[in-house]
Amino acid sequence: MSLHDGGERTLTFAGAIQEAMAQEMERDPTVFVLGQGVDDPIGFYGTTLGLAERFGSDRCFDTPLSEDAVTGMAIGAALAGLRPINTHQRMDFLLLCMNQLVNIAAKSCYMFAGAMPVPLVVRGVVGRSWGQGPQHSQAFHSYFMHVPGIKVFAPSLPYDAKGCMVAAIRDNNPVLIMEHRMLFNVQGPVPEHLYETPFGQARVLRSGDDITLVAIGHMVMEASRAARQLAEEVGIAAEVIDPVSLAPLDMATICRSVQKTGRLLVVDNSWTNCGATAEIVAQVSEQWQGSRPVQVKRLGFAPTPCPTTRPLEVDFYPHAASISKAAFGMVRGDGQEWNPERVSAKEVEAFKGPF
Amino acid sequence: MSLHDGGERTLTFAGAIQEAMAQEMERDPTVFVLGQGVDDPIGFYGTTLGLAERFGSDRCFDTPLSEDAVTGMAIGAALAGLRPINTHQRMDFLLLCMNQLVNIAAKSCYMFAGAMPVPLVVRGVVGRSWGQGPQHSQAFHSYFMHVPGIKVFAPSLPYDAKGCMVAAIRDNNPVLIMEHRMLFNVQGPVPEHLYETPFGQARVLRSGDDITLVAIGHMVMEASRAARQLAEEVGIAAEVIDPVSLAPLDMATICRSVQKTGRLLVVDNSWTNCGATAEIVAQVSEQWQGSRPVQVKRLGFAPTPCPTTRPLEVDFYPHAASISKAAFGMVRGDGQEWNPERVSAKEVEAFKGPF
Amino acid sequence: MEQTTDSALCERLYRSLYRIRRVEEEVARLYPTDKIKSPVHLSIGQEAPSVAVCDLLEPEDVVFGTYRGHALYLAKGGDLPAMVAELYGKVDGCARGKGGSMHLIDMQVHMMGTTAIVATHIPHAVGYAWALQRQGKPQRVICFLGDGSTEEGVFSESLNFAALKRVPILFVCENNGYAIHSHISARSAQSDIVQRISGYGIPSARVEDGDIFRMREAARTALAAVRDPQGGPYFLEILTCRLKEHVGPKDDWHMGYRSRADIQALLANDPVDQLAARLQPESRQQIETAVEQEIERAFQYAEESPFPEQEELFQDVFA
Amino acid sequence: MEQTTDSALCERLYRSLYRIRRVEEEVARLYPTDKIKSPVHLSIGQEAPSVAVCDLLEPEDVVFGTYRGHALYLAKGGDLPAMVAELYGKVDGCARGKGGSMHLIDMQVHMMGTTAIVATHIPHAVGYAWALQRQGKPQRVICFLGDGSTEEGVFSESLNFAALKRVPILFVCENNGYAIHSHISARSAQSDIVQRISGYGIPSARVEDGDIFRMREAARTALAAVRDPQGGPYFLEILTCRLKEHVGPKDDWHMGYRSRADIQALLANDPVDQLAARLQPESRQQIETAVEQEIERAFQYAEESPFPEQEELFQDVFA
Ligand SMILES: Cc1ncc(C[n+]2csc(CCOP(=O)(O)OP(=O)(O)O)c2C)c(N)n1
Ligand SMILES: Cc1ncc(C[n+]2csc(CCOP(=O)(O)OP(=O)(O)O)c2C)c(N)n1
Ligand SMILES: [Mg+2]
Ligand SMILES: [Mg+2]
Repeated sequence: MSLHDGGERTLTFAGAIQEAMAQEMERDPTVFVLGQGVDDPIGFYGTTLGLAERFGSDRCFDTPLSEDAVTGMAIGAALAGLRPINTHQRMDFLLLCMNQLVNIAAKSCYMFAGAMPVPLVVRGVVGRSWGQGPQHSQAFHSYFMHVPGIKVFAPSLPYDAKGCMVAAIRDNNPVLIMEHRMLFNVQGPVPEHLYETPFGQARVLRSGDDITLVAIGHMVMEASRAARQLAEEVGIAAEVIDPVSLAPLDMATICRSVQKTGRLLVVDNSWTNCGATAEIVAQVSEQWQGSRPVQVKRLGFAPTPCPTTRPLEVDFYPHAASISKAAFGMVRGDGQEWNPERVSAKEVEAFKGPF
Repeated sequence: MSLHDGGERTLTFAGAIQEAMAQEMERDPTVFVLGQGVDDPIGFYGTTLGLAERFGSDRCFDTPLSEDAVTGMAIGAALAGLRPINTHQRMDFLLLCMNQLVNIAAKSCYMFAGAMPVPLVVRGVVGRSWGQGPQHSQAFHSYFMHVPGIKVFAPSLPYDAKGCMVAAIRDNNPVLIMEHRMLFNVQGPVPEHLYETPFGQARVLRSGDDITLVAIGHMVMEASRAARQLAEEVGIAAEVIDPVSLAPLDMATICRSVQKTGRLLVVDNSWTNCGATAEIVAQVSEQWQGSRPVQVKRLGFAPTPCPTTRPLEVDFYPHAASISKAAFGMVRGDGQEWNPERVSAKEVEAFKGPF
Repeated sequence: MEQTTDSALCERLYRSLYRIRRVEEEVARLYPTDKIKSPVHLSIGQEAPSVAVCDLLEPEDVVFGTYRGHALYLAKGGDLPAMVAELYGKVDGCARGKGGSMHLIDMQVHMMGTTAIVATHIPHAVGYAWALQRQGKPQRVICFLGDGSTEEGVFSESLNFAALKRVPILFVCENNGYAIHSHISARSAQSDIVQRISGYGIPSARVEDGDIFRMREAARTALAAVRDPQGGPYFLEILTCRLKEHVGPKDDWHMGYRSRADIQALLANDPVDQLAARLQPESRQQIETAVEQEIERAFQYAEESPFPEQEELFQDVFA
Repeated sequence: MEQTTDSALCERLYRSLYRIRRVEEEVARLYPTDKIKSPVHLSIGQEAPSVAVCDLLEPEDVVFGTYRGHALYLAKGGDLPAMVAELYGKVDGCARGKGGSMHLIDMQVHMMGTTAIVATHIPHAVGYAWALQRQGKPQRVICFLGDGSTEEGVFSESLNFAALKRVPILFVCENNGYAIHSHISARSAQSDIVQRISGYGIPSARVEDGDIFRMREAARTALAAVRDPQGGPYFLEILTCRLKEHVGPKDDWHMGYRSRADIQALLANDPVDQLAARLQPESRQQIETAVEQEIERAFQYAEESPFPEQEELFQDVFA
C-alpha cells in the first residue's frame, strides 16, 4: 500500500487516529471509546476530540480511575458484541490491568475453544521528554509480544496511525496499539478514505546495502535521521525498516534485508533486555544458523529507570547520533570510531510539557 | 561453591526453602513472611510450615486476596526497615501487582537517588501439569528481567533453592524468586549451615564439547535428561548450564561454553518471544559479531495459551526428547533427523494435583 | 425451611439440587482413577444459591461464575455430557478439553466461560450488562462470586462503576466463609459483606440460614429490582457452606482449619435432604432415577469421546 | 472562619500557607522560561489540608503524599532549596534531580518519596504504619491522597487491610472534586467519600467548608484516635479546591470543565486571605518578608547548583 494513495493530504499522527476512530464509529455502531478524560476539552491529545459530541456520551465516555475494572468491563462489553477502544494516557498505567489483558483478553478465545473471542483495542501512550520521569516514560510492548493471543501495533507514521487503528478495530482479537507521545504532532500524508495497515507486514522506509536499521515506534524517526546522517557524512547506506506490527512480526522482510546487508542494528524505545530488540536479533540469529556471519547490535533505553533531569534523560534514550555511531562501528569495523554530531529532533525539542 | 560442602544431607526443594527462611528469620528479626495461606496446614507447599508457630503470627501471616495492596504493604514495611517475603501461589497472580513491582519496587531506589531502597523478596510459583490450564501455568521472569532495578533468581536445585532464598533475603533490593511447582518434591544435597547463592553466577552442571544447553528453572531437569540421552544414545556431549540468576545474568559463563561448542540451545519454561531465551541468544549473537559462526536455537512453550487437557499439554512443553532432537539436529546438521524416545519425567508424572 | 405448597417447585428444585450433587459425587468418586486430570472445585454443600437464583431466570439471562462452576453451569441448564467430557479433557467437552473444570462454558444457555483468577470475571459481568443496557436488550446479567473475591480491588472498582452507570446487574455472593483455608475473619474486619459494601449505594440483601426458599425469595426481590428499567445493580449475599476440600474430591475436616460445629445451622438446613424429605416418595424416586440415568450416560459419553487431535494445540489462539 | 484567639497559631499557619503559595507562584512564574523541565502539579488553593494536619504532627511522624506534593513537603518541614533544586533537575535537589516535582522526598523530616501513579502509595503507608506498630514505635503515619485515588482498587484493598489489622494510620483525603478534568460525579455514584467507605468500619470525618481551623480540629480528633494504642485507622476527608490547571502553571477556568461558581463557598474561605486579614500588619509583614527572602535564596541556590554528572545516570539502580 502506498503512502500516497490518498494524494497530498496531510494530517498529524493524532489527527489520523482521531479520523480513524471517527470513521469507524460512523461505519460500525458497535465501536465505542472509553478511558480517562476521552470526553474532556483536551480530548486525549486531540485523538478523541468531538467524538462524544458526535456519537453521544455512551459511545465516548470518561471512566473512574479504575484501570483494572475498566479493562475488564471493556472485555465484558466485547463479549456482548461491542467493539471497545480503551485508552491509557501512559503505558505505565497498563501495569494495573495486566491481569485482565494477559490472563483474560489474550486467552479467552483459546481457553473456550473459540467461543469467547475478545475484540478489544487498547491504546497505550508512551511518554517521553521534559521530565516525564521513571513512571511516565515506559513502553511495555514486549510484555504483550511475549504472550500469545494478543496483537501489537507500533505505528510511527501518521499513515499507519490511521491504518493500524482501523485494522485493530476490525480485528476480532485484542490488539494493543503503542502510540508515542513524541509522534502526536508529526505531520504526514493520510488518505481520507478508510484503509487498514496489515498485521505482520513491515515497512521498508529507506533502502540501503550496508546495514539494516530496524527501529520501533518513535525510534523510526531517529533511525531515519541517522540514515541520512550516515549517507551524507560518511557515505554509509542504511536500510531503515519499521516493523509497524510487532505481533505478528514480519521477520521475512527483516531477514531479506539482513541477507543483503549482513548487519542488523535494532533500536527500540524501551529496554533491550528481554525486549523487542532481543526477539528480533534472536530470530535473525536463529534463521542464520551460522551459515554466514551476520553482525547484530541493539540499542534501547539505558539500563536504568528513566531519570527526570534533562541532562541525564538525554543520555537515557538512543538518538540519531548514537545510532549513527553504532552503525558506523559495525560497518567500518572495530578499529574506527566516529563521533557524529548530535542531530536535532524537532518533535522532542518542541515538547514543553507539561503532559 | 560445591554442592556437597554440607556432606550428604539431602532435603527437598521445598524443605530447602523452608529451612532458609526459618534460619534467616532466626538470625534476623526483621524478616517476615506474608501471603495467602502461609500459615495454613498446607504451609505453602510445605515451604512455610511451622514458621507461624515458631516466630509468631506477626512474622508469618495470611493476607486478604489483595495481591496489589499486599505487595504495596510489603514495600511499605520494607521502607520501614523490615524484610518482607511475599508469596504467590502462582506467578499468574503476579499480574495483579505488576504496578507495585515494576513502577515502585524496581524504581524506588533510583528515583529517590538511593534514599528509598526496597529490600523485598517475592516468591512466585510456576504451576504445571495435570490440567493447571492457561491461568495457572505461566512464568513471567522475563517481565522482571526487562526492567532495571529488580533481581531475578530461578533455582533448579534444592541447594540453590536455599542459597537463593538466603541471598535474596539479605539483599537490599527487590528480588523475585521463580519457583517451579514440579521441583518442590525433588531431593538434593543441602548443607545445614547458611550460605548464599551468588547473584550473576551461572552453574555448569555437566560439561561437554558439542553443544551448550542453557536451561531455566524446571527445564534444567529436562535438559539434564536430554544430555544423558544424547550421550548414551548418539554420542553427543552436551554442556548443561543453569543460569540460576537471571538478573543479573552471567553471560560470561554461557559465552565461554559457546566459544567451545559453537552451538547454543536455550530452553525455557515460558514462551520464547521476548523471553529469557531471546535475551540469551541475542547477547551471544551480539558478542560474536560475526567473527565466527555460531548456531543458536530456542525452545519454550508452544506459541499458544496452555491447554488443560493432557494430550495437548504434553506437546505444549519442551521435554528431554524434544531437546535431544533439537540438539541432534544442530550438531549433526540439517540432513539428519532423529526421533528420540520420550524420556520419563518422574516429577511431572508423580504430580496428581490438585494444586 | 419455609413452608411451600408448590410441589412442582419443590420437585424442580430438588431435581436440580440432586443432579448437581450427584454429578459432583461421581466426579469425586472417579477422581482417584486419574481420569479427570485437572483441578476440580466442588460445589457440594453450596448448590442452593445457584439453583435458587437460576430457577427464576429467563433462558436469555446471562450468568458469570467462577472456577467453582459446576453448580452454576448445571443450574443454568448447561450441557451435562459436554461438562463431563470437559473434565475428562475430551474433544466433546464444552471447551474441547482446553478449559477443564475451571473453565466451563455453554453459550447456548448463556453460561459464560469461567476463569481461574479470583474476581476477574466481575468487571466482565458489569461490562456485559452495561452493553446489554446500551443496546436496550431486556435480558439481565447475574454475576456469582465468592466471599474471597470481595477483597480484590477489582471488586470495588466494578461496584463503583456499576453504581455510577446504574448498570442492571445482580451480584450473588456465595459466602462460604472461606478462601481456601482462610476464614473470612482473617481477611476482613467486616465479615458481613453486605455491610462492607453499604457505601456504594447499591441495594442489597443477605440470606443467612441456608434455606433455599428464602434464597429464592430474596433472589426474586433482587431480580425484580434489576429488571426494573429504572433499576440498577443489586447485591445479594448468601451464606453457604462448602462441604469438600477447597480443591479436590476429599473431605478435609481433619485438617483442623474449620469444624463442623461452626456451620451446624447451615448444615441443618441442607436443602438436598430437606427437599428429599418433603417430596412424595414416588416423584422423588422418579427424579432420582432419571438423574442417575442421565449421569451415567454423561460419563459414558465422556469416556467414549476422543481426546483432541495434536493440531488442536495451535487452534483458536486467535479468532 | 472559626474564631481563635491564639495569635501564635494564626501566625504559624499563615507563615506555612503563605510560604507554600508563594513558592508555587514563583514556580508558575518561572515555568514559561523552561528552567523547570518537568510536569508540576500545583497545590495553589489546596494548601490548607497539608498545613492544618502537619501543624499537629510530631517531627518523627511519617507522611506519604502524591505527585501534587509541594504543599505537603513544605508543610512537613521539607528542605525548600532542595525542593526547588529538584524542580530544576539539579544535583542538589532532594532526589539529585532524578525525581523532579512528582517525586519529592525528605527523609530527614519523614516526608516519604512521592510517586506519579495514582494511589500506589496508599498501601505503602499502610505497610509502613503496620511495621511501626509491630516494632512498638510511637510515631504515626499520615497518608494524603486525592479523591481520584479512591476509585483505584488498591485503595479499597488497603483500607480493608488497615481495618483488619487495626493499623494506626490517618488517611487524609484531599477531595478537590476533580481528577484532571473529570468531576467526581462522573467517576462515582457516591461523591461523599466518607459515605462510600462507611462499610469498612473505619471511623471518619468530613470537613466541607474549607475552614482551616475546622480542618485542624478534625485532624486533632483524628490523630488522637490514631495515637491511642487501642486505636486503628481513621479517615479524614477534606473538601478543597485546586485553583490552577491539573498540571502546569496556568489558570484553566476558560476550559469550561468547571466554573468558579461551583466553588464559591470554598473560595470565600480561602485561608491565606482570611488569615492575612486577621494578623497584625507588622507580624504579617515580618512573615512575608522572611518568606520572600527564603524563597529568593532557594531559587538562587537552585540556579547555581550544577546538573548531575553524566555517570549519575547509572547510579542507584540498586542499593
Ligand atoms: C487473584 C487470585 N489470587 C489467588 C488465587 C488462589 N485462589 C484460588 S481459589 C481461592 C479462594 C477464593 O475464595 P472465594 O472467592 O471465597 O471462593 P470459594 O473458593 O470459596 O468458592 C484462592 C485464594 C487465585 N486463583 N486468584
Ligand atoms: C494509575 C494512574 N491512572 C491515571 C493517572 C493519570 N493521572 C494523573 S493525576 C490524575 C488525577 C488524580 O486525581 P486525584 O486523585 O483526585 O488527585 P488530584 O490530581 O486532584 O490532586 C490522573 C488520572 C495516573 N497518574 N495513574
Ligand atoms: Mg469462599
Ligand atoms: Mg482530585
